[in-house]
Amino acid sequence: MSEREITFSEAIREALAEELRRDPRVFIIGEDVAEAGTPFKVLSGLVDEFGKERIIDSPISEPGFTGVGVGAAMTGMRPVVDIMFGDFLTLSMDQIVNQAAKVHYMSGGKLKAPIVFRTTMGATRRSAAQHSQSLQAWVSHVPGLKVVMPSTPYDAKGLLKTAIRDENPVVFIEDKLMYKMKGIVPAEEYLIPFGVADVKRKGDDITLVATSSMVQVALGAAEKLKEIGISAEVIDPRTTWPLDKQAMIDSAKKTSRVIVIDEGYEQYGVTAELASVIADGAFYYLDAPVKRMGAMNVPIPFSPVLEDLTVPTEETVFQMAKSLCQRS
Amino acid sequence: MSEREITFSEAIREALAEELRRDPRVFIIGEDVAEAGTPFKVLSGLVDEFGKERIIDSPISEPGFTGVGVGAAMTGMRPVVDIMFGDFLTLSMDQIVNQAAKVHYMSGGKLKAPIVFRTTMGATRRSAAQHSQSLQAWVSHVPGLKVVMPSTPYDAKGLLKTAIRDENPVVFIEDKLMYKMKGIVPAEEYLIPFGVADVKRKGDDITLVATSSMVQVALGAAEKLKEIGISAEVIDPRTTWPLDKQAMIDSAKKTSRVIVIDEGYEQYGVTAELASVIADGAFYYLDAPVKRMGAMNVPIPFSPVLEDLTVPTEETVFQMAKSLCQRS
Amino acid sequence: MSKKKETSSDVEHWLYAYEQMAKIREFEEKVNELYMKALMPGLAHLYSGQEAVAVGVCEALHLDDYITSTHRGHGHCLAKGAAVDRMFAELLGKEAGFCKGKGGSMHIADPDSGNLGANAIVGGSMGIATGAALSAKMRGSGQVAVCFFGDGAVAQGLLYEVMNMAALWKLPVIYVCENNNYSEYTHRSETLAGEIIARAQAFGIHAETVDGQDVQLVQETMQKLVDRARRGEGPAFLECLTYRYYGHHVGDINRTYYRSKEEEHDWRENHDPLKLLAEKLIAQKLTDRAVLDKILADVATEVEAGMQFAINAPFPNPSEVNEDVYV
Amino acid sequence: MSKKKETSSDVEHWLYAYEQMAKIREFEEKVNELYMKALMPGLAHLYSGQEAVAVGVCEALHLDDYITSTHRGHGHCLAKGAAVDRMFAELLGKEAGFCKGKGGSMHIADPDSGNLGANAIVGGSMGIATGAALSAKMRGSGQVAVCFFGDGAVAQGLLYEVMNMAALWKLPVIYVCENNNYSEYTHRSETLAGEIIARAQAFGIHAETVDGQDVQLVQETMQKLVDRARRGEGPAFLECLTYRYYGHHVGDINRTYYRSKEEEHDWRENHDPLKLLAEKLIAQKLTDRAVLDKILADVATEVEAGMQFAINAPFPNPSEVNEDVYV
Ligand SMILES: Cc1ncc(C[n+]2csc(CCOP(=O)(O)OP(=O)(O)O)c2C)c(N)n1
Ligand SMILES: Cc1ncc(C[n+]2csc(CCOP(=O)(O)OP(=O)(O)O)c2C)c(N)n1
Ligand SMILES: [Mg+2]
Ligand SMILES: [Mg+2]
Repeated sequence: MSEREITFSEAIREALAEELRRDPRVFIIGEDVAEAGTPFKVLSGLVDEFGKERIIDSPISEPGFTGVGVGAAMTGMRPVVDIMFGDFLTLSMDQIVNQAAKVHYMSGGKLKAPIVFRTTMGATRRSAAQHSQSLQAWVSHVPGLKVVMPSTPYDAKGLLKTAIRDENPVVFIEDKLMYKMKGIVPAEEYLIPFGVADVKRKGDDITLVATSSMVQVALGAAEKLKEIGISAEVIDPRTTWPLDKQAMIDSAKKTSRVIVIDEGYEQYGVTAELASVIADGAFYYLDAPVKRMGAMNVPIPFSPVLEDLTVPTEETVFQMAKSLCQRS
Repeated sequence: MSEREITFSEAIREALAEELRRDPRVFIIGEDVAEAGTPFKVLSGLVDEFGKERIIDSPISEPGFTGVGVGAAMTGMRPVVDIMFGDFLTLSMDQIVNQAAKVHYMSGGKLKAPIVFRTTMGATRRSAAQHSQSLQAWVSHVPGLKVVMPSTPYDAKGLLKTAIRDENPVVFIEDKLMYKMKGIVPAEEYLIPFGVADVKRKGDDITLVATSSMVQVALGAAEKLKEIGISAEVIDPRTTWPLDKQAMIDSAKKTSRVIVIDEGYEQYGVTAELASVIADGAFYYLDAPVKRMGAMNVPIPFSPVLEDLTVPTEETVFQMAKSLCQRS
Repeated sequence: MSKKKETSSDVEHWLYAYEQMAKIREFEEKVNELYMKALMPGLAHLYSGQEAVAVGVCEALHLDDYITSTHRGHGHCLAKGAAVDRMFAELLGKEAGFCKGKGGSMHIADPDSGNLGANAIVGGSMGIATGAALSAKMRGSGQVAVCFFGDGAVAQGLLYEVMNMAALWKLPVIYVCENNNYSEYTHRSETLAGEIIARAQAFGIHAETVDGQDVQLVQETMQKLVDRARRGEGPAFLECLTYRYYGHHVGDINRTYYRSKEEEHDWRENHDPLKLLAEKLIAQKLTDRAVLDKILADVATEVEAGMQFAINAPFPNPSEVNEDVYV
Repeated sequence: MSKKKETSSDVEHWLYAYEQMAKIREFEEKVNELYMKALMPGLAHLYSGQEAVAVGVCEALHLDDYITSTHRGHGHCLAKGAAVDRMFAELLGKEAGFCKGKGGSMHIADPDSGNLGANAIVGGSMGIATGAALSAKMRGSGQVAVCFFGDGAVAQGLLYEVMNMAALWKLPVIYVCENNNYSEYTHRSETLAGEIIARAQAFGIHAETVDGQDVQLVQETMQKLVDRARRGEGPAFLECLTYRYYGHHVGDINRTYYRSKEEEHDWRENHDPLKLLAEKLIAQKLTDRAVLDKILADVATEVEAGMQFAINAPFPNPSEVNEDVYV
């Protein structure tokens, strides 16, 4: 396999370009996706190759273009719907949850909606309370949806290609903060299956289960922990649904200590599910309670000095791990 | 205190009528709330006393009338917004989550939105996948909102009056299946504070933490458990946010065994939060993993033979408790 | 579906339209009975009175054209070509139902006849219909999509979002508003400002209002709009003035607090779509009472048989409960 | 706010309008500078070029009338009466900011001057403004509410939901659409079918389009609409044709792929609201260049001082982070 370093953005763009080339049913719809390539420039250039008929600039109508995507998916197309900020999911929930997620079941298996809702998450961009949320807990709660949260360029590309080929509605959540991050991505085609966690780092003393950019935070914390003699295993579920429960439980059984980390609000967030699954499955092996680290339970503040306090960091994860392992 | 038996519906109606009488700023807005008194007839008669200016029939525009409520709340009124089925929250999420829940924080405390979003939950009414969901996990996830889930007529009345007087946005979720349920409600005025769990039944061997109508299911199961010599304690958090963590943890410490029960989808649902809070807080006291019982992870089916399988019942809770207590 | 293509004469076509309307009427009578006898789980929203809309619209379509339907969708489903027996089975939650009993009255779908499904979210299918039209255009399939909804549903913002896109992209979609004067228990004068078709026209969408009780007028107008759409001339909006004979749903019995018995009587007596068509055909000497009665009798037999089939059909196996969540 | 009430002559009033527009212009120049020098966290959407809309509209309002604003909201905030220094402080995330630094550019609110807040959800405040109008009506306060939004925002369905209610209930709300031809990087011809004001008219709402670069015309038209609304004659819709001089946000520098330099130049040279007003007042011999220059100089001093205040102001205390979540 030939190895190259590309950014997270490029990985996403490559996945889309390859799937657009492979399957004429694939198209993209969203705000400013064509010439502008989205405000994040993730789609730059796609319109040049695929034209405005397949890279469709829509009006500012989240419920509308999401619904249009669902209808197209139900009738033979493979739309990738671009929801610029995850915060705007609030506008599209009916179409995603009541329509796309349920149509296969409600029709007794006769209809289906193979569609990808690409959206973003992540704070610390000084974008304040309506442009910084990480709402993966909501969509992960809904039967009928699959939810993907890639943490590296490699995963992003392989998982997005899988998402586009999936026969079900998939919510694909990208942390805006990672777009410029580089990583090794083979030039050859590959797919990554859903529901298979990835061990991002092996370790023995404590398990850090983390999602999306929190995987990077966990890896940073693990590096620091190593310096004080604590060996941390970092597990990335990659998809919050389907969820690879066994991988988390197995690691917990091995290390006996677990922290789960996700950038959504902590209350009723993704960390609650992960923690309770592990606490149940590894009950007899745990030496300490499973600890949760999510975003602080506050609307995301604008001021940098406040915003930075609201998300888990390498340092706070390190401290939590240290205290859990009772080292001082 | 004079005691009377009234239904859950009547308790809701009384709370609304009393608050409408007490405070001229209170008004109701929603679909068919006036002469029709909603399809559930919960509001029957209010329009006669308070007129169509305060019991406002709106067009079928959930985002619109929710937003109108938020604006009225921000400018001195106390709206009670009626969202007929909890499934329609999908349409109003932006107004509830990005606007109402955040405006106090985003304005540095200058603005506020004292508003109640009354909505419903609950399956087994043969209303199928778009009229049966219990989406409390979503709103409980959002800082800035308070979330109430009454389980008896008494609680419904006292909590609704508190909700209307609260200075914050409150989501008040009523199980449609309970509207006809009777219970003792004093004629005198009373309020019930948020964030205070209620022990619905005292017990020693196992704790059943349950929300809304699942409290009734838990009480039924507790009765059955008594017959086989298991003493179950039933705890009702009453508000999922603020959450009375201590009450749950204390009970868990006492009984060492816990089941948490909520009618939302189990995956990433309310049960995850409750279970992980208890597993953490009572870690050293638990004799068995905390077990979760939510709705089955499927869109709610129409056919009665299928639908009845999707929700926790007295029997399934009884069985789970029995096996947890290792009695056969 | 559309028998028009198969039949040799206009008469045969209108007799077929009569039959379709009669079938819907009879179907809904039986649904009401089932409900009254507590044989039907949940509720149902009856289409009685509005038959000319569904039939007039669907007769202007091909079998592979798409429709999206509503909570009041039995008429659309039958008119587009679904079988009576499997519809009843769905309403009773039986395995033989169009959706294996998982959807029920509010979610009946029959992709084989182009029906993408009823929807229990008022306005919920407006995006889906528009997306189906986009899909048809992208695939170059020549299909059109029809979105049915009520006068209450035009209050949903989604309509304006998708009409904007349909107009911009000249999509082959036709928005059919069944204006039956009420949304639930509220008259449209309380919930509708201005004129309905002006709202479509503001987007540059061709829009018309017709008497929705006259199946011939509905079909002829619709045919024009469908032809336009197929020629790539873009979306259209058709408002059909109509009336529902029963309550909002089968349980809505005492309804004088929101509409008078006289009003109901007037519509049933003077604006009934079946009567209107029968009178016209007889006046034009294209048929006679006996022929029509025969149609009614045949329809009654078919519907009765369908209902019995459904009553006797088995419920789905419990193991079905967590199948079809994912493909 | 509205100095009009306090001043004795028309001249003084228009000079005040000039001052307000100049203040906005200068404020935005400084914001751009702060961004370029990397002194400002996040982004900002500059209002430069659209000053006549905010000022013309707000000068027709009382201090206690409500406005809701947008992501491009600095102009609205200043025009409604907010102080420059605390605005800068908010943009820099400082404790002295209008929202203690918690809101930032996209959420500035100043209830003391009737500003219910900017909104980072395009169209997100349409319900809020309409609700404020309902509240004013219920309380009998005589206030009106103004909802600012862009040409891109009219694609949001929420607008049609709330216009329907405003029309039905004759609410004192005025929808002000600032049509600057672009939503982000896309020209309105790609996202807008039909005519904007026709969409309001379809709801029976009184609607007008004006040259949004002419502050006098904006104010006079707005005054009429506000007076109507206060008299209980219901909502109105005002489309103001305008232009933003800078990019969609401060970071949108290379924008020739979506609009030409010539177009930008033409608007700046031939349709500048400050120039237009200055020329008119001078031509009518109501003032002279010296007076206007003095205003510009004073404004520059005020803005510079406000910016320095903000730069030197302290950040909020970390303990602020979880205050104000609940009242
Ligand atoms: C989003 C949403 N809001 C409210 C309802 C409850 N509801 C069901 S039918 C209906 C009235 C619909 O009126 P209309 O569109 O005129 O259709 P009709 O019933 O007259 O056929 C309402 C409010 C719903 N199902 N979905
Ligand atoms: C619901 C929502 N969708 C998309 C965006 C991203 N966005 C921010 S501003 C903007 C364009 C708005 O255009 P317009 O309404 O014309 O206002 P202008 O920027 O021209 O003042 C978009 C798409 C958003 N903030 N909110
Ligand atoms: Mg109707
Ligand atoms: Mg614009």
